[in-house]
Amino acid sequence: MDGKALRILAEGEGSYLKVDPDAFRSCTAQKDRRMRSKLMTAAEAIQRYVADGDYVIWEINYLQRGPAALLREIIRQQKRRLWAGGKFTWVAVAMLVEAGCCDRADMGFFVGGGPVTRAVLEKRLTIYEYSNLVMTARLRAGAMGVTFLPIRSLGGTDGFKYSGAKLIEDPYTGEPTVIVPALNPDVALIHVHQADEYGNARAFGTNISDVEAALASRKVIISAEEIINTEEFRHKPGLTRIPYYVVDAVVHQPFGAYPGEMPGSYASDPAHVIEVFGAVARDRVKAYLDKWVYSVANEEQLLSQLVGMAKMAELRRRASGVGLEAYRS
Amino acid sequence: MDGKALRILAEGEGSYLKVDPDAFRSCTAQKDRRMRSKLMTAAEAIQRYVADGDYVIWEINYLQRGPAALLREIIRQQKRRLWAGGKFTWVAVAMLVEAGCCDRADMGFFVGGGPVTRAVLEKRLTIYEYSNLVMTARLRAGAMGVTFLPIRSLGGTDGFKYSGAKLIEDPYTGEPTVIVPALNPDVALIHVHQADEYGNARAFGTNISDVEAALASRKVIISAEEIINTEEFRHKPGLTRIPYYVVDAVVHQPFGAYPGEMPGSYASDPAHVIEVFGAVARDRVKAYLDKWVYSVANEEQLLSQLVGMAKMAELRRRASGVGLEAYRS
Amino acid sequence: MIGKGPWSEATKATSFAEREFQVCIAARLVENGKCYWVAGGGGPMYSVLLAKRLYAPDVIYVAEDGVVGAEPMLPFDPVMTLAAARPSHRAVMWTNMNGIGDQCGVGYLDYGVLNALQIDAYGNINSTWLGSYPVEGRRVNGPGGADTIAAMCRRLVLMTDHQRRKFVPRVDFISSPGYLDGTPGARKRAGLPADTGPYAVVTNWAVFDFDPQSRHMRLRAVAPFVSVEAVIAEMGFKPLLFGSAGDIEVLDPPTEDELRIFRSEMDTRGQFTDTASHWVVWENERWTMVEKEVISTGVLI
Amino acid sequence: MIGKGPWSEATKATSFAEREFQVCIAARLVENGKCYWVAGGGGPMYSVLLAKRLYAPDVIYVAEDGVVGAEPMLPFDPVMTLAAARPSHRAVMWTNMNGIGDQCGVGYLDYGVLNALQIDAYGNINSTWLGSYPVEGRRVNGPGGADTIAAMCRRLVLMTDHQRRKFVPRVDFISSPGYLDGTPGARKRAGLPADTGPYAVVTNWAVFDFDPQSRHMRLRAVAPFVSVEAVIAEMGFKPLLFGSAGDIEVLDPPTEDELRIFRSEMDTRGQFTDTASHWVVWENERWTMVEKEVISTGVLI
Repeated sequence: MDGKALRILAEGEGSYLKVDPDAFRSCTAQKDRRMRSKLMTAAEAIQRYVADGDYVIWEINYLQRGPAALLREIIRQQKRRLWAGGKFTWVAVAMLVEAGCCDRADMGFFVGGGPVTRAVLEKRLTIYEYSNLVMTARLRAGAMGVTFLPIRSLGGTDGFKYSGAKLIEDPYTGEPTVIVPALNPDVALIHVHQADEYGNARAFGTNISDVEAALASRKVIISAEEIINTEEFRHKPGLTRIPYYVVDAVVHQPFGAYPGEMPGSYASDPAHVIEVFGAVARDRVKAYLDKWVYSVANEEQLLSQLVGMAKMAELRRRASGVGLEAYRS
Repeated sequence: MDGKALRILAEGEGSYLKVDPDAFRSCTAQKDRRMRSKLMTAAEAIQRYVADGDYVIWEINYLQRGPAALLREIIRQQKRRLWAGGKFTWVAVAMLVEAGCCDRADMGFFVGGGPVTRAVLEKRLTIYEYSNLVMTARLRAGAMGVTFLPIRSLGGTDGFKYSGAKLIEDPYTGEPTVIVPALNPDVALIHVHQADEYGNARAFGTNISDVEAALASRKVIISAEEIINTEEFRHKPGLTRIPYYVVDAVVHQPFGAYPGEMPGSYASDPAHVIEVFGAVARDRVKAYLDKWVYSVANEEQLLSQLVGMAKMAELRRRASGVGLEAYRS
Repeated sequence: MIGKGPWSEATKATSFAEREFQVCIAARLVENGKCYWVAGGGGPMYSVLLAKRLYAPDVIYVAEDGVVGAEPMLPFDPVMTLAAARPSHRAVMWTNMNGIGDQCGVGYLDYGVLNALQIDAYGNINSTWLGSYPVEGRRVNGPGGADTIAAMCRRLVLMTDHQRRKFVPRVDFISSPGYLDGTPGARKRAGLPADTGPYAVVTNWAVFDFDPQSRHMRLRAVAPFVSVEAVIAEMGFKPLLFGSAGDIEVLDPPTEDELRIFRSEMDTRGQFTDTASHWVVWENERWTMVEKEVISTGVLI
Repeated sequence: MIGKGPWSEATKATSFAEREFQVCIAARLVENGKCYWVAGGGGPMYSVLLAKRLYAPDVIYVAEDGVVGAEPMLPFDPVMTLAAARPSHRAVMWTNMNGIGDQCGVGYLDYGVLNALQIDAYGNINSTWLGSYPVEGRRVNGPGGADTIAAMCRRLVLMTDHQRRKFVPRVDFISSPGYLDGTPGARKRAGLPADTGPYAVVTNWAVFDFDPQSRHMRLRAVAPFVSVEAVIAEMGFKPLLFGSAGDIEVLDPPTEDELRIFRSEMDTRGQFTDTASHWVVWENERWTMVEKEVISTGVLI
């Protein structure tokens, strides 16, 4: 360290959303702080708040508490040129890519397989390389309103080269330190157990980074298993994970995580889980989408025509026995 | 920005604990991951885990959920040359200074008044200048295992000059950005509603930065209103705020926040609150300490001889009506 | 700056403490549908609560101990307006200090309202040291949360007693940033977010804003019971005057409704207004200021 | 490296899948009283669970979705070993990904256990791209949590199938860091925490560690049913050999207890071990490997 300057030792060459916390603040300034109903259908929410070219982050994956219904609606509406924040996700990036919705992705974890490999080789998809935690660190920076965070991983990997990270001399120790740029996605998709009509939201159990994603994103779409009264939030304020004023749309979407699990509410559907994984692994995603996404006009039809009451009842039954009370506080 | 280096535009001249996350990792490596009972008295905990010269952080203040009993025990044991992390605290720094326990303090908020002013002018006390949030940001960095965090405050103040902050060219925007050094205190004192004998801990209601303090500190002393069974933690894992393996000592200390409030358990004692504030404001802390700290051998005597059963019953009664159920989840 | 509102039509009070007047004026400045961060108790919190009750039903506020959108149990003791159960009551969310800091960092907290011990012409605040730091003078309490609020909320409203010693040309120590030296871009060069800074100063006698070019404090309005000259005479520097002669607004006195609610639901024992406050009375067709015995409990946090 | 233990005295099994053997060996390596981070399901989680059941009662583990110290509901489906209710059951704490990352950053997570798709002589792992990135070859799943674990846990245990294509001189892409180029200080120069790095590699045939000086992979032990030569022949580079002739340990086969618990409480339907695994049988006083039909469901996460 040269005393009054810090050397930049290495820089990744990956593209990343422009880091501009003041621009993000101009965006949050426009959001309404009043309690007004934001209830709408998934179709309306995606129509209004997801634009072609948007960077989309979602919480968490297609296996548990993922915004599966919202993701399917994005595919139904044929959004284009999305940039997927693929941290700790699973099959959804492959689905978006194969549906033609997505041409860039930040990698934490998602199933590669045929659709993704083909898209990369055909230059229809560019992937930037991070890890799950590096992505949640970037969201954390975005949620703090700062431009970057130091981290103690990613260094030394080849992923570093294809990321937006830098290796700098640490301002306090002089040692090499990795920093990563803040991420402020255009849209966050978050599925929760309970929300009120204004957007106050509760989710129970483990989680990835839904609070960070909600605070860091320009537009926030919440889907909820259950719409509850605001009085319940005021009764136990410690349970609120997301405050209403960061939220743009609230979608009442029972079984919104299907085929994944909603802990304490319903189990995952293993047959479907194996079907969708197999579709990605065997490069048959188009057929999967025909069957499970395009064949119905909306999520209500998916549940009534493709899943059915009996299956839903069975999934709810199978959710019991995991200590349900743990998912009510 | 010169392309491959970042200029350091300004640096505070305040001292700060050496930033050395690898040394801190060596310390956490020594902690026991086994579930073994750490129950002990406040006197034992302070004797074993607070050394002269230690940097001490506490959560939160002397008005609500503060580790008041542990602080009094530090004074009784006449610890010396402590460095106080005075973020969002209130009268405790003045008490420690007047008791001769403390010669350095990081300022967020604490009542200045006679004892502190005299100590500064007589050069018995050096104060470094931050704010509440800057201090919790430093703890957050310490809890993340990184060396610093960027922040968007402190810049432009005179406090900056007497802090460990730096103003650097932002690696991503080129704009001036303030960074502050990570803080890894020697000791954290944390008072909670419930703990088990191993150190798993729950606290309800609002809070300042107890999770950050617990993860960032070399030694962690928990005092708890109530010792509960580990089974209760396993029953509702979402309520756990601090995991047992970061904790070194667990003290069962009912009324451990007295004279402050423990939300949902007991109200604060306004007469005592006014007495201690008045003692600081009118520079009569020595008399206050004689009466409330030195006159008794321990906290049990304080409660039985100085506070009394009737007062305790009254304070418990007065806690009701604030929506008790909100403080049980 | 404040202008006409529901208060202009309401029945005027004829007897009130100066600090009650100050709270009412600050309440009229509150913008509906915005999110406020109030640090500490006293005037800032009372102003927002009074506004919410009368003029700005959709305003919400946060506190630095993690309270979001509370409906507090009123009245609460002025010694217990922060980090206590009654003011956190019926919040929509409880989080922690970094949680509130994050929300402020990304811009969800529109306004901050602060008490200021010492303030200068560019809105810089001193709450650290009175005198020559740190060798002569008196230590005070530090910025607490005020530095964050002053740095990162979009608009900052300052409340202070109208006393010469509070308004100084240059604060002894900048604890929380105003417009710093007033030069263009000063806050940006210090690393602070864009489009932030002091917006108004509300005293028991007057309301100020800051000139958009020079960033210098500017008189906008005075109480009906003092003159412009008296206001300026009781300051350690000369503020700019808004507009031309006659453009300085004369503020409406408190309304009966404002005082009734403030006295019955907030400062029920007069602990807040009795401190360092004169009494103002309408007698013989004019306002008179009366000394009142001060029973100081102080604002403890 | 593993040496004698309770397993040495217990009744040996005479018929098992290679992957069952691998899990048992990894379980014997688990250090009691430490905290593990297991990424994804399969072998890593099974090893820690089996160890906890038999040899290391005080071991705990975390998962990247925020589970701390769970007592999972066994058995769970291999497709549902992470981010699901049954594996998170009876945890002492649920937090989130950054919460787990913070605990790892400050050093509370002692060991990491990872499945590796492709590994090189310095313990670097590839789970990003097989072939020439990104113009030829095959995209795989990315590091997920493995990069964090490999960077920040004190000791890293890698599990992989013993196949030539898995052990390459240089991985096609470093997704998660081992000792990088093996030079002294390479990890530090990359910004990684001190005193971290690969500790052991456990395959269905052998156990390796890394030479303290050269950081090169080193053979420590082989399965009783393969020779040292066979182990080396099935690798894309030549590992160092520990000590002198005869110092390579011959591992004890699985015990009946290990298999009983693994089969009855963990891999109850054989989904894990049936994938890419031979069967090993004790016949005519010697071990024989038998091909077994593979019913692949894959490890889905």
